[in-house]
Amino acid sequence: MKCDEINAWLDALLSEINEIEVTRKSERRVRVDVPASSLPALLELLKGKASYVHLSAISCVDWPGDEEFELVYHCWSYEAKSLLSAHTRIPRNSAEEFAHYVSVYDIYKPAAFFERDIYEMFGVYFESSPYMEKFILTEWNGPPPMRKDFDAEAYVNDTFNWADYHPQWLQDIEEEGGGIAIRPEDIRL
Amino acid sequence: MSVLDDLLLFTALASVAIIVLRRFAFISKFSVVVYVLATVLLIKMSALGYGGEAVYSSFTVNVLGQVLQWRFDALSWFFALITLVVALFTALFMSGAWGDKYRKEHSKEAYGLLQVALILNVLSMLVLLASGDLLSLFIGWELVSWASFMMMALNPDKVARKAAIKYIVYAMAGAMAILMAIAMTYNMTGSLDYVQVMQGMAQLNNSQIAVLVSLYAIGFGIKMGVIPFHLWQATAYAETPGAGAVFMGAISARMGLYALILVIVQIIGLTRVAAIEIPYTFLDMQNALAWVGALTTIIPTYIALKQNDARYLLAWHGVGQGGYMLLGVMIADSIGTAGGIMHVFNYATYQAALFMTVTAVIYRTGTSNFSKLGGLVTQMPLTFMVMVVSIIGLAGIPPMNGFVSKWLIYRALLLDGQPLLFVAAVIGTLGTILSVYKLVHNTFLGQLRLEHQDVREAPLSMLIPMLGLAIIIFATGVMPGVVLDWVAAAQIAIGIAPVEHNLGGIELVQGGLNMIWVTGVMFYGFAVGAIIFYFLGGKSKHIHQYDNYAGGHFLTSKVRYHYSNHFYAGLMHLIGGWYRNIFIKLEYALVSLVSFMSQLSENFYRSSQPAMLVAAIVMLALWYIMSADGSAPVLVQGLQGGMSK
Amino acid sequence: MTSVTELLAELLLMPFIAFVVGLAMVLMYRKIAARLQRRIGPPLLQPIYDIVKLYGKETQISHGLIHDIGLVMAVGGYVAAEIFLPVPGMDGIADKGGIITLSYVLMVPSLGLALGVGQCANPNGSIGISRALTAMLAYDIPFIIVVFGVATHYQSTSLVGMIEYQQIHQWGIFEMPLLAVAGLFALQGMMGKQPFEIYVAPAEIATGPMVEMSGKYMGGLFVMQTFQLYTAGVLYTSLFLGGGANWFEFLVKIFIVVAIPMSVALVFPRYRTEDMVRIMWKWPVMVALIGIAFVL
Amino acid sequence: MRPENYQVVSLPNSDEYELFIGPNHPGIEGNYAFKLKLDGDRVISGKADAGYLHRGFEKLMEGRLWIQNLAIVPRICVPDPVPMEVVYSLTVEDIEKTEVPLRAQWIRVMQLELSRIASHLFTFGGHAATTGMYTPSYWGVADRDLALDLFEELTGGRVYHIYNIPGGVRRDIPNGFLDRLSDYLDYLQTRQNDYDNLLFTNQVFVKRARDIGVLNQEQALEWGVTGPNLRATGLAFDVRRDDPYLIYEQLDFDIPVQSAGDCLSRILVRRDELFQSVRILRQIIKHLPSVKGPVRSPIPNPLAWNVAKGESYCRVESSKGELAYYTVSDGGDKPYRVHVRGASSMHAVQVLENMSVGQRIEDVAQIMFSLDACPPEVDR
Amino acid sequence: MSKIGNIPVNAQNGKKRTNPLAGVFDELVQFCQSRSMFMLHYCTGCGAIELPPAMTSRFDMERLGIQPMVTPRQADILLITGYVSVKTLKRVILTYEQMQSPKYVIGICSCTVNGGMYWQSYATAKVLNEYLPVDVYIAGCMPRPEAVIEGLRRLMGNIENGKGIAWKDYFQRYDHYLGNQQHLFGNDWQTPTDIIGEARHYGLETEQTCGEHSRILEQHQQPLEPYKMRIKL
Repeated sequence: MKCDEINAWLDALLSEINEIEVTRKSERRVRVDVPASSLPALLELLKGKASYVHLSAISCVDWPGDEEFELVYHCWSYEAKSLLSAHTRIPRNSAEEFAHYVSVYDIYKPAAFFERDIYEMFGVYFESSPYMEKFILTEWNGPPPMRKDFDAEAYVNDTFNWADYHPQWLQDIEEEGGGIAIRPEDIRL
Repeated sequence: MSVLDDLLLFTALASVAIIVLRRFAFISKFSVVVYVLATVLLIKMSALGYGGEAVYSSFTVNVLGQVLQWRFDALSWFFALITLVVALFTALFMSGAWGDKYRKEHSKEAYGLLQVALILNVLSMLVLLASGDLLSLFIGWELVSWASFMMMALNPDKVARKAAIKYIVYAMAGAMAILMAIAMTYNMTGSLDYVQVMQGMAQLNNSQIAVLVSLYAIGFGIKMGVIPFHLWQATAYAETPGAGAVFMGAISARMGLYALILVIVQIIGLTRVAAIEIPYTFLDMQNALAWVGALTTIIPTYIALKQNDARYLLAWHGVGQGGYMLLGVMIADSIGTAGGIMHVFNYATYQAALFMTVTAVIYRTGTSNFSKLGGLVTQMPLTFMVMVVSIIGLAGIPPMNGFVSKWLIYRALLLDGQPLLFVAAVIGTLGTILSVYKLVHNTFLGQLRLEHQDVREAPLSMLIPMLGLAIIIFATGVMPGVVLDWVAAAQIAIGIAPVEHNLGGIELVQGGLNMIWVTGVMFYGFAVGAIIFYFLGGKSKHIHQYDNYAGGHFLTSKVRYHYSNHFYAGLMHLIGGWYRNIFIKLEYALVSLVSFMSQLSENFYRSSQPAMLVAAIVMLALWYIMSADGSAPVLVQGLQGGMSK
Repeated sequence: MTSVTELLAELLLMPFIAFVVGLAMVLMYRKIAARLQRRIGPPLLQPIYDIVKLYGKETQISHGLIHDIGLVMAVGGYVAAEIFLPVPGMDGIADKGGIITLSYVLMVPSLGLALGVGQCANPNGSIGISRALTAMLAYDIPFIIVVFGVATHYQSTSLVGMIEYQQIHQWGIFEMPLLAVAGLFALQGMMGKQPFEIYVAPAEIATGPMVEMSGKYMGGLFVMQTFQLYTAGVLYTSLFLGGGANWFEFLVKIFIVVAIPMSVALVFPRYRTEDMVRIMWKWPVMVALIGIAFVL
Repeated sequence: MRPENYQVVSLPNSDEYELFIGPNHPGIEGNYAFKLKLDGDRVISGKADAGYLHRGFEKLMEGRLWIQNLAIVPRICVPDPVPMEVVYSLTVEDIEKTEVPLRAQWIRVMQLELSRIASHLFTFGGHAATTGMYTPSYWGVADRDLALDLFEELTGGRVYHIYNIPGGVRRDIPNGFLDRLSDYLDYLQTRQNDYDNLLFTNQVFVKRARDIGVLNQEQALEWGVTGPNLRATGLAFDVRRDDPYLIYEQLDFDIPVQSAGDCLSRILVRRDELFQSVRILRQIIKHLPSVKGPVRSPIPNPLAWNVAKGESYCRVESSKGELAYYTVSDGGDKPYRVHVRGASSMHAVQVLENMSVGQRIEDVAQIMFSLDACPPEVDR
Repeated sequence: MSKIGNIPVNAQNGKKRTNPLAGVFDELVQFCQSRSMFMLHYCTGCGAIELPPAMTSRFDMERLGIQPMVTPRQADILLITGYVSVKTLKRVILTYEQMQSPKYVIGICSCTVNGGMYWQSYATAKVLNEYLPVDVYIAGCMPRPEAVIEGLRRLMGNIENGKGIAWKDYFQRYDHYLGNQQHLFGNDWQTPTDIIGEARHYGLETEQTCGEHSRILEQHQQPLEPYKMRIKL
C-alpha cells in the first residue's frame, strides 16, 4: 500500500468521527484533537484500519488553569511513515483523588508503561490498565510530583539540608594551597 | 550346645517373648537388652572373625535324605555382626522419644508390631546366615522375605502398602527362581550340602553352570535390587516406618549379597563363572555380573539425584551402593572382594546413621520433603554433624570408612585393567557426591524457614545411636584394619586369597593406602587451616540470615531466598532426557503380559473342550522337544543335561 | 624412609612452597590477562597485598559455625593435598596415598566450601555450588580416565613411582599424547577458568560461592586459589611432564602448564552448565578412551 | 522502607524462590533492578524495578530556562548523550520555527554517529562480559575512549558535551579535526577483524547467544520495540531513513537487518550499524569541508528567551532505539512541559519482563544487555 | 585525632593492642590496605560511566591494586557515582552496612557534595555525608578518569597514613547518621544489619553510638539476632 493511499484513506476515516479536528502540520505529522469519549475508538480504527501499529508515547500535560489534563497519544505508522498525535483532554481532580480515564492497553501494549508513568507522576487512574501501581516512585509518599501545583523547590528546602560551603575539608585543602577559585557567593550572573 | 545354638535359640525365645509382651511399655528397653545379649553371644564367636573354624549347630533335621544343618563361618559371622549391631542401634534409636511419638501417633499395638517385625527380621536373618545347606538357605530366605514384608506392611499408607505388595511379588518371583535353581542343583549334583554341591559342581558343564548362575543371580539379585530388579526397593524402604527404615535400609538387602557370595563365589566359584562366554558379546558371565553391579551403582544413584524427599534419596542410594559391593565381589581378586565385602559393613554404618538423621529431622519437623526444609543446622547441629560424617562416608571421601572400601574397589579395577568399569564406578561416586550435597544442603543448610525457628535438637535417645554410628564410621575409616581382619577371614572362608593389610589399610608395591597417615595429614591440614583462619584473621560476627546479599534489596520473611528445587538444574538439562523410566515401562510390560496370560488361561478353562486343547498342546510340545537338535536353546540343553544325570 | 625431622620439615615446607608458587601463578594470570587486554596489570606483590588486606579486615561476618568450618576445610584440605604431591627433593607422604587418594582428598576442599557456602543462606551461593559440583562431575570423568590410563601405563598409583619412571624413560606426554591432551582439557575445568567458569558467573549469580565471603573468609578463598593453581600445575607435570629433576626445571614446567589454560580462558566466554558437561563428556572422554586403548 | 516485618509472614510452600538482579549486581546495566521468581534455574516471572535513577528531569526542566535545560538533557542517557541534546534542540527549533544552518546539521550528524559508535562499543563489551568474556569489554571501552577524545576536542567535554543548542551548534569544528576523525575511523576498521575473531564469530559466544531471548517480529511490533532490537527481527525500520531529520536524506547508508531476533542477531545488528556509522562519517568527512556557512542561527538573549507558544514531538534514532521528546511551550521563558520518551523505556521494562519468562538464569543478564537498555531513560 | 567534617574522630578507639610487634603489623596491614582496594560494582549514578575507562585498558586502575568486586561483602570501597535518589540511598546504606570494615566511601561527582545540578530535584538526596561517612569527595560533573584515579590515590595516601578511618565514625556516631536517615525515610527505617550490635562486638561503641534515634529504632523493632547454634535436646 502506498503512503499516499493510506493518507487519503486516513482523511476519509477521520472525517467519519464526530467532533474531531485534524491539523496537518507537515508531510509526516498529523495532529488530531478528539474528545475523550471518542479517543479509544479512534485509536482502535487507527491501529486496525490505518496501520498505525506503533504507539510511540503517551504524554500528559497538566493545565491547572483549565482544570484539565491533556493526554497526547503519539502513534506511528510503519507503512504510511507518518506520526499522528491524538490530543484529548480529561478533567483534572485534586491530587488526593485521582483523575480517571480508560486504558488503551488492549489496543496498544506499550501503553501500560506510559499509563503507569502518568499514574505515578500526575495521578491519572487508567481503568483496566494492568499495572496501576507504583513503579518509579515506590518510595515516594507525597503528591504526584509532576502536577503543576507541586512545588519541588519548596519541598526540597523543607526536606533536605544544604552542605556548608566552607567546611573543614575545604579549609584543609586551602591550607595546602588549593581551594575554590571563585566562591559561589562571588558568582554573578 | 554350641554358641550358635545359644544364639539362635536365644533369638527365637526372645522373639516369642517380644511377641507376647509387645504391648507393654517396657518392651523397648527389653528389646535393647535382647540385642545386647545377642551381640554378646555373637562376640563369643569372634574367633571366626580372625580365621577360626566354622561353628556348627548341634541341631539338625533330616528331610528327603538330606541333613538340614546350620553353621556359622567367617562370612556369616561378619554379616551377623553387622545385622546385630544395626539392630542394636535401631532398637536403641526407637526405644526413646521416637518410640513414644510413634506410639502416640499410631498405637501401642503398632509400636509393638514394629518391635516384633524387627526381632523377626533379625531372627530370620540369623537363620539365613547360619544355613549350612541349600535347603536351609532357602528356608532362611523365605523367612527373611516374609519378615521384611511384615516390616514394610506396617505403614498403613497406601503408597507403602503398594510398595510392600510389589516387594513380596518380586520376592516370590525371586524365591521361585532360587527354588528352581536349588532343585536343579539337587538334580545335577545329587546333594544340597554345600561341600558336596561344591564337589558336584566341578563335574557340570558350562551351560549347566550358566543356567544355575543365572537363576541364582536373579533370585538373589532381586533381594539386592540390582538392575533390572531395582524398582521395588527404594519405595519400600523409604516408606517403612522411621526406625524400621534404618534397619531395612542398612542391612536387609545385603542378605541377597550374602547368598550371592555364598553360592556363586564360594560354591560355584568365580573361575567357573568367568569361563562362561555370553554369546554375541565380549563378556563372560563374571564380567556381565560386574557390569550389572556397575550399572546398579550408576542408574539408582542418578535416580536418587532427582528425588525430592530425603528418605527416597537415601533409599535409592541404598540400591546404588549395592552395586559397588557386587562390583567389588565380581572383580574376584583379593583386593576387590575385600572392598566389596568391606563395603557391606561401611555401608550399613553410614546408611543407618543417615536414615537416623532423616528420621530425627522428620521427628522434629514432620517432613522430609526438601521443599519444606532448610537451614536446620543451627537448630540441630549434632544431627547435622552425624549427617556430614555419614555423607562423607557415603560419598567415599577420606577420612571416613566409605573411602577405604571404594579405594579397594578402584585399586582392584586398576590392577585388573578394567577402564570402563572403573569409569562407571567413578560416575557412580560423583553422582553420590552430588546427591548427598543436595541432601545436606536442602535439609540443613540454606534459609531457615519461619515455622522451624523453634525446632530443637533431636532427643538424646536418638542422638546416642547416631553419634555411636558416627564414631564407628570415623574409627573404621582411620583404622580400616579392624574391619579388614574380619573381611580377610571371610575371604578365606569363601576360598579367595585374603587381602594383605595392616591397621591403616593395605600395603602394595604399586602404591598402597595408609589411612592413618592420610587422616593424620588431613587433620594436620585442617589444623593449619584453622590456625590460618582463627589466628591470622580478626574476629567475626554472626549475623542473621536476612542480612544477606540480595543485589541491594531488603530481604524480608516474605521472600523465599533458598534454592532447593531442581537442585542440579544445569546438569538435568543435559541428562534429564536420559531418564526415560525404561525399567518402569519394562515392569509395566511384564505386568500386563502376566495379566494377559492369566486372562488367557482363565478363558481357556472356560472354553468348551479344555481336555482336547490340553492334549493338543502337550502333543505339540512333545513333538517340538523330540525334534529339537543341538541348536536348541541353552535352557533346554541345560534341562536335558540335568535330566540325563 | 624419611626421618621424622625431614617429614616435619616437609609438612611445613610443602604447603608453604605451594602457597608462594601459587601466589606467583595468580600474579601470572593477572599479568597475562592484563597483557591480552592491552594494559599494564597489577604490581608484583599484588596477590600478597590482597591476601594481607583481606586477613587484616577488622570486621567480618559469619553466617554460623559451618561457614567458618567450611573455610577451614577448604584451606586445610588443600594444605593436606599439597603433602601428597611430590616435588623435587620432597615426597611428603605421597607413597602413603597415591593418586586415587589424592584425587579424593582434592574433593575435601570442594565439599568444605560447599558446606560453608550452604550455610550462607544465599541462593546465589547455592546455585554456584550446584554448578561447581556439576562441573566437578564434568571434568572428573575425563580426568579419572586419564588417571586410569596413566596408572595402568606406569603400573603404579604412586606419583613418586610415576615421576621416577618418567625420569628414567621418557615423559608421559610423549608416551601417551592423547591422554595428555585429554588431561589438559580436564585441567582447564579443574582450574575453573573460562569456558568452564559457569559456577562463578558474576553476571548471573554474583560470583556464586563467593557471594557472602568477607574479610578472612574471602582471604581463605584467595589462599585456596593459589593452592588450586599450584596443585593443577604440579599434578599435570607429575603425570605427563616427568616432574622435575631440580627446582628450576620443575618451576618452569608448572608455570608453562598453568599458563596454557590461563591464556585460553581470556578469549572465551563461559559455556552454560549443560554445554560444559556435554563438551567435557564428549571430546576429552573420547580422546582419553582412545588413549587408554593405546596404553592397554 | 523498613523491611516491613522480619517475623510474621510464613513462607509459601511453593518451590519458587526469588533472586534479585540489581541494583548492585554486575548483571545489570546501570542502577536498575530486575526481580526474578525462579523454579530451579527457570524464570517463572520477572519484574522490573526502576526508579533508582529518578531525578524528576521533566519537573526540573519545567523550572529552568530553555537554554539551561541543555545542560541537563544529556544526563538522561549517559552512554549516548548526543541524541538527547539534538532532539531537545530539534523540538525547540520546531516550535520556534528556527532554521538550522546546513553546516550545523552536518556537524550534528557527525556527532550523532560518533556517539553511536561510542555507545555500541560500550555495549559489545557489556554483552560479552555477561557471558564471561571480559577481554572485549576492555578493548571496547578503550576504543570508545578514543572517540571520547575526539568529542573532548570538539566540545570540551568527554561525556557530556552540551554542544548542540537550539539553532545549531555552539562553535565550528577545530582545525584538523576531520583528519583525526578519519584516523580514528581507520583505526576502528583495522580493529574490525580482531573484534570479529574475538567476539562475533567466537564459537563459544555464538553458542551462548544463538537462539537465546528470541523476539519475533510480531511480538516486537506488539510490544513497541524499536531501534536495533526491532531490526534484529527483520524489519528494516530506522528513523534516520523513514522519518528523516537533519541531513540524513543526503547520506548513503544501509540499514543492517538480521532475521532471527535472538541475542546474537541483536549484537550483530549493532556490529553492522557501527560500521555503517563509520561509512556515514566518511561521507561527512568528505562533504563537510564543502558545506560552508555559519554553524548557528542567531537566537535572542538566552537568559530572557520566550519561546513561542506551541508544541512539538520530535524523534531521532539513538543507539538504543527511537528517542522522542514532546515539548510544550506556553510562550514563557521556561518549557511548560517536556516529556521524554526514552529509547529503552519499552525494552527495559515490558519487553524484558515478557522475554525473561521461561528463560534460564544464565541468560537473563545476556538478554538484558542484548536489548541494550539504558535505565536512566526509564527513570528520567 | 583526625577530623571528619567538624566532628573529631578518635582513631585509637577499638584497638587494644599492647604488643610492640603489633604496631609494625598494623603498618603492614595499612600499607596492604592502601595497595589493594576492591571497589564495589554498584553504579549508583551517571558518574559510573567514567569508571569503565578508569578500570580498563586506557587508565588501568589495576596498576594501583584496585579491582572491581561484585558483592558488598567482598568490597572495600563504595563509590557513590553521582546523585543518589532516595530510593537508591536506602540501598546504598544497606550496601554500606553490609560491607566490612575498613571500608571507604568515595563521593564522585558534584551531586554527592551538595546536590549538584539536581539541587531542586525532589527525588535526590543532597549531602551524602549526612547519611554515610565519606572519605573522599571527587567533584566535577563528571570527574574525568584521571580525577577519579587521583581521588583514589588520595584515599590510598590517607589509608597509608592511618587517616582512612571514616568508617569508625559510622559506628561511633551511629545515632547522628541514623537520625538523618530517619529524617528522610521516616521513623520506621531499619536495615537488617545490627550496627549497634556490631559496634559493641568490635569495641567501637561510644556514647554517641546510641541515642534518641536509636531508641526510636528499638521502639519499632528489635535488631535481628542471628540464630545461635544451640544444642537443645
